[in-house]
Amino acid sequence: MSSTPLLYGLCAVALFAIGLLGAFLHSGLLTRLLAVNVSGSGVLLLFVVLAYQGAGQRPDPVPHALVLTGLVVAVSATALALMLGRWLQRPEQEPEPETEQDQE
Amino acid sequence: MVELLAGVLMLSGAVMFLVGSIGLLRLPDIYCRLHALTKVDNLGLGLIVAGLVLRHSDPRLAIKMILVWILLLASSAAIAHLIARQALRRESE
Amino acid sequence: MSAIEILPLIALTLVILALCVGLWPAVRGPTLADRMLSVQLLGTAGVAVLMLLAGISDSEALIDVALVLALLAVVAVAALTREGSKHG
Amino acid sequence: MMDSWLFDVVDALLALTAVVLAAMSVLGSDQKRSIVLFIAFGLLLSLIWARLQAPDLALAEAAIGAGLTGALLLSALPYSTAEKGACRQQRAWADIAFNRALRGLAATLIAGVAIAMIWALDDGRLQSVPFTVSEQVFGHLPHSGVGNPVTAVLLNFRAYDTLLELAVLLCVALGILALGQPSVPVVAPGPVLVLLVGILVPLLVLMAGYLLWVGAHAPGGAFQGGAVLAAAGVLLLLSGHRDAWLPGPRLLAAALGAGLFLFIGAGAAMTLSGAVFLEYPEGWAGAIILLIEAMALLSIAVTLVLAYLGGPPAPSPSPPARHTDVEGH
Repeated sequence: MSSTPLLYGLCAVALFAIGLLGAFLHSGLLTRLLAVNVSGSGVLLLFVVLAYQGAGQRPDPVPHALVLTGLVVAVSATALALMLGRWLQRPEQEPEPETEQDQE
Repeated sequence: MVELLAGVLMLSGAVMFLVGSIGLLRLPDIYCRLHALTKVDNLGLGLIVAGLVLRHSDPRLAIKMILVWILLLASSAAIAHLIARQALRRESE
Repeated sequence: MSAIEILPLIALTLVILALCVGLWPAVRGPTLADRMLSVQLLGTAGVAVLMLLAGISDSEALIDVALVLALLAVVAVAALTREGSKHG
Repeated sequence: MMDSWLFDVVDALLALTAVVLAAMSVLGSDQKRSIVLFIAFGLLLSLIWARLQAPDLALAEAAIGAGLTGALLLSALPYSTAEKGACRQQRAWADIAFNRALRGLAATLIAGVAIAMIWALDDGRLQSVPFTVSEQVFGHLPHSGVGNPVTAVLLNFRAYDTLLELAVLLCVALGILALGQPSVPVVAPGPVLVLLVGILVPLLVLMAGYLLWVGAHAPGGAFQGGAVLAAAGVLLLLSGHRDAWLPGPRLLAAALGAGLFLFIGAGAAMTLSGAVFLEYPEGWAGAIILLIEAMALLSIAVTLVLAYLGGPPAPSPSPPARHTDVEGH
């Protein structure tokens, strides 16, 4: 039996843990998003390792389809989060009274 | 015999890549590294493509692989220019 | 397994070794240009790895992957040079 | 040949380098360095997908992970450099100590989770997963209208997933249009970049079309094609075309909704004709799937370009690229 699934499985766990740790340790939005993306890659890698059936065997296509969906959703979620972050920073440049009026 | 030639071509291509990486680490400044790396790596890829084309005689695959190589040749020239420009701009600041 | 058959596999291992070594400047820097050069090397070596894998495992689709990787590595480096010019 | 120990060396090198790159990228403090390393990580991950016999994913990762996410994070860099220094300055000693304790706790917990996962891997569960689903997919593949099992799963067997994913993408696009402002103008590009863009953009568009077409029977499809087309848009933006050749508001809205609404429309038509929602009529499945994929590709590409742009496209009568072009010649 080849050691390919085990190696990449360990790699997936390490990526997941590193990403999670980074998401906890950083305070900036950008670095946090980057960390979450790395963590997500670890999860996706685990899926692909589960789909892998050994050399010469055809892999399971269902996890592949799920991971493909995950990749696209991850990038669009990252984009939206960056957008929200940029939007949240904006009010600091505007005068304060305006926001108070909105609340009343 | 053809198999052996193809294998030797691929192997020498791979050695080119190793030489390029060592150059990236050892050469003194960014312009030397650019100069060395872009040429050596594209030569290495060319050798590997030549080996693969010899090994698989399917003409459709051969054309595809050669196209990828030509594309990389053209783009790496442009990219080398962009990187050099970026480095120059950084120096002049 | 004959000695001739293993040659592409040795080539693959060497290219991946070159790729890993070539990534060191991306980590160390010191300038952005060094890091970009490293990414550029990763693009070229990645294409070589994909093609060798395509040859070894007889998978034609990997050549398409090599093509996309070649195109997109250029986009990545172009994005880096533009950002470098904006504030750096 | 497949069992050679050299493959173990290859796997070990790839896996180890991926982990080192990820750690350097995530745990470093220089944001620009982190992004460059993340781009490198994406390129490497694409090689790992290729090694694990997932060429569909390798295509998508090469386009999304290496190209688009990197460009996206880079475009957000000017907005995020200010925030870090500001919140680090005024902090009481007790606050810092508490923070350190919290971080230590988090690290310990994560290490625990990682050890639990490794134990689960070691338990041999990787080999003992039942693959009945896989057999079903390959059993029904001849009736799915396409030959690529991944495309069959995405557009036929589990079409609901893809339908809802397109809805998610539409929500993201709407959010960006609602919150974003037109982006900052970039510096005028040099002649070489203009030339490069002139060659690469047609190639990327061609590649996107090819991936859409080939996706029916080989790795490729709407997601990969959409990401590659979006890369063409990003490249146009980089070279100073501030509208990225996107159409006006009405056509833009049509392109954004095209994938989702065609999908729903096709499903509704099937329901009306007596079949189950999204149960393709025999013989027509291939054509319907290609049509849905074409529209989905358009929606995905436009959404991703909007994501990079960070707002509605600025209607620019004279993009800076034209100026340099005129000066250059």
